[in-house]
Amino acid sequence: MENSELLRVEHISKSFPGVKVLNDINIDFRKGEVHAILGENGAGKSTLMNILFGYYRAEEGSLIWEGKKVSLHSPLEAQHIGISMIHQENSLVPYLSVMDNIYLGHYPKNGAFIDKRKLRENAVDLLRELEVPDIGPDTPVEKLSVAQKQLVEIVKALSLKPKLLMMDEPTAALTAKETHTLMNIIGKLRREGTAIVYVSHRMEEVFEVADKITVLRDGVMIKTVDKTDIDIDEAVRLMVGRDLENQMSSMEKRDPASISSEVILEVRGLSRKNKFEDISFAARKGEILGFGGLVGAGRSELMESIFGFDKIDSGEVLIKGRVVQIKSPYDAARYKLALVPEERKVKGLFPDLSVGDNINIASYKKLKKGKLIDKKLETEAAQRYVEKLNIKTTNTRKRIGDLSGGNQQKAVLSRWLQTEPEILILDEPTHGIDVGAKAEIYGIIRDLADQGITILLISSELPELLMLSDRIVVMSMGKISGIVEPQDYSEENIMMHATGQKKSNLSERLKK
Amino acid sequence: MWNFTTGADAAPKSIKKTNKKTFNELGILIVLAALCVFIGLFNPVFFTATNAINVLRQISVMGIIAVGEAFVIITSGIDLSVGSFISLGGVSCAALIVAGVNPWLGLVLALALGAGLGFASGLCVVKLKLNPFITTLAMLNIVKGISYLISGGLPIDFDNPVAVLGGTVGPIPVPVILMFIIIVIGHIVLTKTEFGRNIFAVGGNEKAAKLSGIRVDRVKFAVYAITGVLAAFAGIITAGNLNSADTAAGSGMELDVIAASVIGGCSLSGGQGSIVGVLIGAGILGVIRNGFVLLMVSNYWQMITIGLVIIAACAFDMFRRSKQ
Amino acid sequence: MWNFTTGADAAPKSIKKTNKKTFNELGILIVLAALCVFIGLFNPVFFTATNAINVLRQISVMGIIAVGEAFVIITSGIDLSVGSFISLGGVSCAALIVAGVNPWLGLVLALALGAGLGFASGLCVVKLKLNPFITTLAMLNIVKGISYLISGGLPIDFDNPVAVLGGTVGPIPVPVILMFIIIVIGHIVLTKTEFGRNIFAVGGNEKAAKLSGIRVDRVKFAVYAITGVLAAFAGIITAGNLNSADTAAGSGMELDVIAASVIGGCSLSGGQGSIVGVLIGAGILGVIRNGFVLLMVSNYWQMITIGLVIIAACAFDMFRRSKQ
Amino acid sequence: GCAQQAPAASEEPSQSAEASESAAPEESTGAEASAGAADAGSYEWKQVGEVENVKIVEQEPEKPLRFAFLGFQNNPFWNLVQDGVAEATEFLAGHNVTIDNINLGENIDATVINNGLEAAVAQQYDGIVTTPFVTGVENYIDAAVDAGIPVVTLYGESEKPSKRFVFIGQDNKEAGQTVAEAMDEALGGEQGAKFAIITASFTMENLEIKRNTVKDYLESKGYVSVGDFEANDSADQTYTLTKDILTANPDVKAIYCVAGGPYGAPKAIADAGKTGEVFVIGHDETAENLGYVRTGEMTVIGQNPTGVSFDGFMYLYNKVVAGQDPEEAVLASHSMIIDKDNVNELFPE
Ligand SMILES: Nc1ncnc2c1ncn2[C@@H]1O[C@H](COP(=O)(O)OP(=O)(O)OP(=O)(O)O)[C@@H](O)[C@H]1O
Ligand SMILES: Nc1ncnc2c1ncn2[C@@H]1O[C@H](COP(=O)(O)OP(=O)(O)OP(=O)(O)O)[C@@H](O)[C@H]1O
Ligand SMILES: [Mg+2]
Ligand SMILES: [Mg+2]
Repeated sequence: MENSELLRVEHISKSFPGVKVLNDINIDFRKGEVHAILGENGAGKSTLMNILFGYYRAEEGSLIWEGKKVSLHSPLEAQHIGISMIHQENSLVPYLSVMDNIYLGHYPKNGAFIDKRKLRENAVDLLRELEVPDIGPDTPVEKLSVAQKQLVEIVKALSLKPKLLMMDEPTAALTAKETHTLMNIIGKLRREGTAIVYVSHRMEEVFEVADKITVLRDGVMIKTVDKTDIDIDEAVRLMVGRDLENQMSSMEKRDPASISSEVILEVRGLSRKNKFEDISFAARKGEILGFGGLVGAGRSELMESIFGFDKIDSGEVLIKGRVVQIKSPYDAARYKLALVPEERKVKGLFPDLSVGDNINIASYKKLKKGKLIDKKLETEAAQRYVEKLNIKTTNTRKRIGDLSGGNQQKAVLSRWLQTEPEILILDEPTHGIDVGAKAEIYGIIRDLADQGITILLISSELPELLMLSDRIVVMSMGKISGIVEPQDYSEENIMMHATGQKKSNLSERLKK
Repeated sequence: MWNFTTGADAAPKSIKKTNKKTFNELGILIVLAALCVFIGLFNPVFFTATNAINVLRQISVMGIIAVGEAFVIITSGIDLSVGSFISLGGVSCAALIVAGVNPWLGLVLALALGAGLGFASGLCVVKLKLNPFITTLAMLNIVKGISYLISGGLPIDFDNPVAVLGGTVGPIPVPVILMFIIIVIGHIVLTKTEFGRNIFAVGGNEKAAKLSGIRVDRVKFAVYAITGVLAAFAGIITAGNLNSADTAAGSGMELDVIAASVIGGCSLSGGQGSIVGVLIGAGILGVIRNGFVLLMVSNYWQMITIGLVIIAACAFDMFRRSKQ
Repeated sequence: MWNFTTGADAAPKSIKKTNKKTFNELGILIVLAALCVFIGLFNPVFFTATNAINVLRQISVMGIIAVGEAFVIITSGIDLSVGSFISLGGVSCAALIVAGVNPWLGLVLALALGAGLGFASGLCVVKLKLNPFITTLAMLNIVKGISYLISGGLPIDFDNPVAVLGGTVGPIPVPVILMFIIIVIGHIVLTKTEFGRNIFAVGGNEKAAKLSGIRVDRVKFAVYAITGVLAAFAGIITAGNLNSADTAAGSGMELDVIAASVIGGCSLSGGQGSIVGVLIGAGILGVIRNGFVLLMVSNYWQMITIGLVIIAACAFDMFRRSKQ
Repeated sequence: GCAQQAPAASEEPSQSAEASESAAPEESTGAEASAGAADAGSYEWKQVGEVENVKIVEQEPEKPLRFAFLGFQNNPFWNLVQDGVAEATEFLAGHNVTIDNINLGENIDATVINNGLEAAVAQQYDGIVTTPFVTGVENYIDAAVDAGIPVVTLYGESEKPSKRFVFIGQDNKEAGQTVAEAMDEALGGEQGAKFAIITASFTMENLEIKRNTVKDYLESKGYVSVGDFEANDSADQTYTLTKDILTANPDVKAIYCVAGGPYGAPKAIADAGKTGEVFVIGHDETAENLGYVRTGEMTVIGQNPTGVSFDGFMYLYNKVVAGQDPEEAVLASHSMIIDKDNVNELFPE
């Protein structure tokens, strides 16, 4: 493994109007090395990478690429010298096909024209390399699930065969299987001498893959260390600037008996063509019902259908024992349902509205005096969540599009928490959220359940699912493949169901 | 347990910023002021009360409709049909009154017609999922055709009590008073009511709005219907002003109204805009037009100037915002 | 190891979809065919070769410009100024030739002027970050003013070799031939070249396009400049056809061109559209207009009908797509 | 359909005198408006339905004939035009002629007219009457004539030659001159007195000739123009512009509206409390305008659009049935001033 320097970042600083986001950053990126950058939401990780990618320009500092000073004015220039990036926010073109997206900006050409055959062949090869042959090269990207889009992003970044590959939370939307594949690919790239910058809020992952770790806090570089010289607790301490008791592990399983037996939500034989089939389950008052499954298992589609955002072909939904017709999210809200959608940017965020409006938009009924919205109530409500979830923003009037990804997610989550629902559906609620805030959110979820709110929790992060759920429904290919009780909890067990293997198989294996 | 420093000191800051918000329209206000000074320098008549009243009266129709148009634009729609609704409002009200209907009932019926046809645009946009541009372009033709069918192309006498809406109270034209009332109501609706927030939400991200429990369909129906009513109302005012309802009235007004909204800061991609801005936008257009007459700008240069001023106003505003 | 059934059958599905893609324009093609049959039933003259050629000639200007407009719309822009570029193209070319410039050089210079002013729109959109709607609305006025300055408002004689572009080859009008050539080139550029793909990318997700290393600015400059050139060219063809360059030529054409593009499946929010669709869209408008004259539809009903047909065409297309 | 078989106007211009009590040609043509009325080939002011200027030949067509009228509809002027077409349709129905009244819409544009001409040729009409106004239609008129279809043009056409066999319409220079003289009288010869012109659009050749004729004449007399403005045929815009003009130039003495909706001007003058202080002259005897004429707030220059369209068809009938051409290929529909003094005789309420 040659460990020569590829890119040196010297004294980089960057401000956005009103905020200094990066302050005097100095890092070396070396060939064949995986360099993880850790930091809380809003610490400046994405900003730093965007500077290295030529998308933003730093006010101060310089970049030394293979010993020569370079200045990058655009992503195009970065790509020319061999830098490629997997973006935190999905940055694909929805109406274009998968292969077009992969080769956008660097099409294989045949004279003046695009070489369509080569384009398809190359795309298929790359998809196969990433073990995602199920994504058709001609499919328009808008038809893919979030996880599939994330995979396409990865393939796209790889297609450039970069010398420096930056990954901004590449696994946030991925389940264990795809994450594992990605780890293998990173291993291969490292052996081939590619330098990798890796950002993730999943600590275990970071500690599995990284060689070096740099910690950022509020735009300031705290430390760069070899992975072997640091452990998770220490890293988290550096990130948040103080000791943080590990709330996750300390969170105790609830006693199943303590949960009421009153069924609040029941679903009977729900089907939607090509999405899910014959889904039946019941959730009790105050229960946290987890939903596990692989990418494309149909969990999101199921929840959105229950919520009235999509149609249901057959089956019925009962709330407190009564059959209800939920034709739109408005109806759902009247039955005190709330859904935090998985694709923040597409289905959750109002990018041009303020942080406050984003938090309050579903709750204005509560923030009125007479017919008019009360400014004070409104500001207070938003402020409460900004503080509660530690949303990093200068004020609640700030345009939410200017917040970091994790902070946006927190605001979107706040919106639905504020509606005080009786049934709360959470679809990947901690997508992109840092460790500290995650613990806080886990606490909130548990609190809500303790208050008697029924929670349906979709998560692709198995530890999260196992820790929070009172029971776990596992879906596979649009069907329920099993409901796992706490006594059977294990990552392996969930995965067995998720891949559609029979219970009998599983028990046989367990016997062995 | 947790120490939320960021959150804690965010509170006072946010209040400061909130107060700043009123100056969002500062950029175009500066443009408007600059235009006024420029024209006034060359022709002091500009600053006379009579002329100021003239300008206000001239923008009153534009200003009234622009409130509805702003609503539509903020939901990320567009209404190209308002010009023909002006014609329809005047002509249908006049025809009803000539046919012996009580004038005020005629007014109400004409407004209802405007609302209904506006609603029809909304229906196409919502139910048929058609693009608002093409829907309202089609509606422009349909409504114009209806006006012609009603009037037979001839102006209809508008000498009735309703004509008072186009008259004056002392030196102040009634249309100006009506414009200010509508602007104030529009501003309150947009900034202080749930409906107003929903308008922004629908334009900001329709899917997210729907998932947040907002009845997106109703919001859209409402904004097109409101625009229909306001445009029909503006048409009745125009007819009252001339004592005659002209089928040709209002033609081309849609572009002025949209330009006023956009100069005033409404984003055509939705989710952004303000009624105060729209009023200033209408003011800029009104002052330019008035200025041409006052300064006797040669007709060819008029067009070039108006184009350049529109670009300059928007560019200046953009520049100022980016410096914020 | 893992069994991805959902994914597995997604692949063949997607491949099927691709093959179907050529029929994306089927919906509006059906509308066009239905219109033709309807008109032909009531007046068999519609199906004569003469009339067919007439219709083609009538849509040729619209069709030529719509290629550029489609490019602009697919980048999620809009160009409202094409009408005035038509006037500018004819008038500037005519004025140069009258002033003694070699006719073909005059043609080239007029096209260059169109390119330059189109580029100026692009500049405002890209560098000043202005909204394309308002930019090109302003440009409409500016360019119209320039045409007036050149012509003094009066038509200029266009009796020169360049007029052959508006003539006929045997029974076939040259503008029709030119339209088909431009349509074919436009189609190839849009579907087979990297530039074409970049147009879709810029309109589909500008940020993603930029991050993919596409020079978004250049793409935008290019589409506005291309539209400027095509509109100026169409103006020269018109002048050639009429043997006279009229400053009023092309006024209002922008709405037709945009309507043709949208009926033809270009999404005004960008990222979607095709040149074949645009041609069919232009065909629908041309056939309706021709039909009015053949069927002697009363003027009032004309407006209503044209509105309804536009809505019906779009709705039918929408419906068919949603069934896919 | 009470049109009589009167001799051609050009032969006996005063023929109509006894035919109508309301239209008093002697008095009306007594104004300076009809200064050129005595010229051969000139075209008299007549009320359609009572008298027409041209006699149709005493010959019936061999087969049923189809004529097409290609007109527009963008302001009340066209309703006067349509009255004449309707009269002609009714009248010629008795001579085995059907008239197809094709409306080209609102946008008076060479391309639109050409498209209409092409369609009419494709349908093999026996004759076409159209209202070109703009230039650029000549090739298409020629194509129609070459296809064996005679064409009549009305109201306005460009100065470029075409193969139409007759044009009937206002002589723009003469109309302008008439207006200019009326304004001159109103301005009273006072040096430096101010006037303004509001036109529909600076691109309409026929309007531009009128505007320039008036402007040149008045300026040559020492009056001062305070500007030329476009009102797009809109009464509302005319109103607004008039108010601005009055504010900017309180001493303006006369306004000429070369546009549709001129009645916006007297209304604005009234609202500014200046009735009687400003002379307004505009085109066409529409009902709205006549209302202001009756109260003396406005003067109108008329060109008898109804009579012109009626007679267009008579000339076409003669041409198609008997191959008879009018004496002159250009017939002027003389302009005449309608003011408070003669309006009630010409147009009784
Ligand atoms: N375009 C922008 N305008 C203004 N401020 C911005 C903009 N982009 C980012 N910021 C601010 O910069 C800071 C750093 O953001 P960045 O996206 O780099 O954080 P991050 O470390 O990637 O966080 P996360 O883990 O949530 O993705 C945040 O406070 C954010 O609000
Ligand atoms: N807009 C869409 N159009 C067509 N197919 C879609 C669309 N969105 C999702 N799908 C498909 O529906 C299936 C179910 O997706 P869904 O998002 O519900 O799965 P999931 O279990 O939530 O998995 P994930 O972890 O990827 O979110 C997937 O195969 C996906 O490709
Ligand atoms: Mg980030
Ligand atoms: Mg999902």
